[in-house]
Amino acid sequence: MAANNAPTELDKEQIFGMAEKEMEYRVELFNKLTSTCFNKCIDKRYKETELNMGENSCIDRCVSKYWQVTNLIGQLLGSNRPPM
Amino acid sequence: MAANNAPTELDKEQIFGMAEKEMEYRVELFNKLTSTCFNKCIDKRYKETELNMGENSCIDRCVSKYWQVTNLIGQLLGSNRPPM
Amino acid sequence: MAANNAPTELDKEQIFGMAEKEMEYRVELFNKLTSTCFNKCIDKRYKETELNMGENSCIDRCVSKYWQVTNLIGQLLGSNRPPM
Amino acid sequence: MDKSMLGDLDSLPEEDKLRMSAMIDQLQIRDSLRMYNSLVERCFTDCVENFRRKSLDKQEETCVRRCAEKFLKHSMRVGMRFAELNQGAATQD
Amino acid sequence: MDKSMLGDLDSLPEEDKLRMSAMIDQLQIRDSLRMYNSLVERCFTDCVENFRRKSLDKQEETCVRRCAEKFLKHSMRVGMRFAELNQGAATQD
Amino acid sequence: MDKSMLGDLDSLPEEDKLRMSAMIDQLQIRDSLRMYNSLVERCFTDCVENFRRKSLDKQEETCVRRCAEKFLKHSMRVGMRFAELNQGAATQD
Repeated sequence: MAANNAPTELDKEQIFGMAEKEMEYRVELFNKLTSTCFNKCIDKRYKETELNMGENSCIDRCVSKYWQVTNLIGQLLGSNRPPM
Repeated sequence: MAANNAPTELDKEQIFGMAEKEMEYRVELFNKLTSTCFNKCIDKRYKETELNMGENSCIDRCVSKYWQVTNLIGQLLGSNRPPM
Repeated sequence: MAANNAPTELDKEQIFGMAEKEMEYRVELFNKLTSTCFNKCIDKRYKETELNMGENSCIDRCVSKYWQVTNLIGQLLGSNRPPM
Repeated sequence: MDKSMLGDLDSLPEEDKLRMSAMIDQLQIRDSLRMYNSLVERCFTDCVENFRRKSLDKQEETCVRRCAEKFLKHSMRVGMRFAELNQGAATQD
Repeated sequence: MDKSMLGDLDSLPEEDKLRMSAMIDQLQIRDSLRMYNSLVERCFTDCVENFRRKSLDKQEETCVRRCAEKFLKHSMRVGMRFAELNQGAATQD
Repeated sequence: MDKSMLGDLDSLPEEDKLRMSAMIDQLQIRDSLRMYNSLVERCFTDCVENFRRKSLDKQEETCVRRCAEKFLKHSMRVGMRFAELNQGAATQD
């Protein structure tokens, strides 16, 4: 039997499916990050419309730490690729 | 080149995909509304099986207010269509 | 008109779609069970890496009770098949 | 969730109507299974507090039954109110 | 969510590029609708506490507006920081 | 999640078996990615409380490690118990 290196229909579906799951993962990561840092940093009494200085710097640090936790747990799970 | 107004295969997929997302949105809206109003209105000690009068009127007002919040935020997001 | 018992393309899509939903349901059941029992049984101060004896027996009972609640509510919902 | 809330299919050609209707069926199946999972999670969380035994005691079982029935009644009432608001919004157009 | 975060399509053949791009569009539509739903749930939960009337009072309405605007500004800032970190990770490769 | 929990494929024709198996693979990929996201969210929420610096301190890092390892051990134990109950339910049929 001759070797056939062209991807079959099913292979292609797999590749697209994989890409789709990867993108869903990124969207979900971003949404969880956004929601978690909102809970950690934002005053829920909503006394103003603008983010104040304390909130802004909290957000920056929160994103940075969340990113580190993502990498840390990624290492523990044995994945050696970056989270994105 | 002649104009071709018949939708292509990909266009059609887009239209069905769009309709599907819209329906998913409605289902999710209904589920979040139900769950949020349950949390706001229902006594969690579960002393009885029936909804009492206080719970019933709380539910009606909760649905009405949730609907208003949906519209209000819809306006802020710049969408000028109704939430459903 | 002759009866035609071969499944149509759409029927087949339905069957695969049904199987997919059923599997999604099982995955979600497992994930909710895991997360709920973690919240009920695990000490969030994370003083150690191992599960201690109290946590282990709590987990076993939690899974067992969760299973019973799944069956109980399945009966109430009028489904007479087991949850899996 | 009531099927009629998901939209009006009458304006579509026959073939698309079939496909759309199959899609709605799939969404409804997924939605009922998710609802089942959420209901179990909610009533378990609210009603089961002790893990000294591996079987539900009488009190927990009663609590779970009431929780589930109450949720279903609640859900039906929300559905009615929601449908009214939707209808109002539709006729305003 | 910014489309550029979802990956680089330049290396694909034309046909697959179209399909991938359609897929990204679909994901973005779903994501905006979900974001809309979550924002409503969050601001409703944080701002609406009393159910003595069926209409929002002035205070609740103000709270909802601020909540939504604050969330959007927050989300934009998170997006900027997140993109920076992503870029850093990409150039490290 | 263990693949065997998702059903028995032996009774299907070859072509459908392939397709079903591909579907299960896709569900498993999605499930592991979601699990990863949830684990990060959970351990971050439980372990990171202060935002006076932009890097994790030693204590936070230890907490995150323990949280993640504990969750994985917990998840494995739940999986074992769950499989036993499933098997019991299957043989009752």
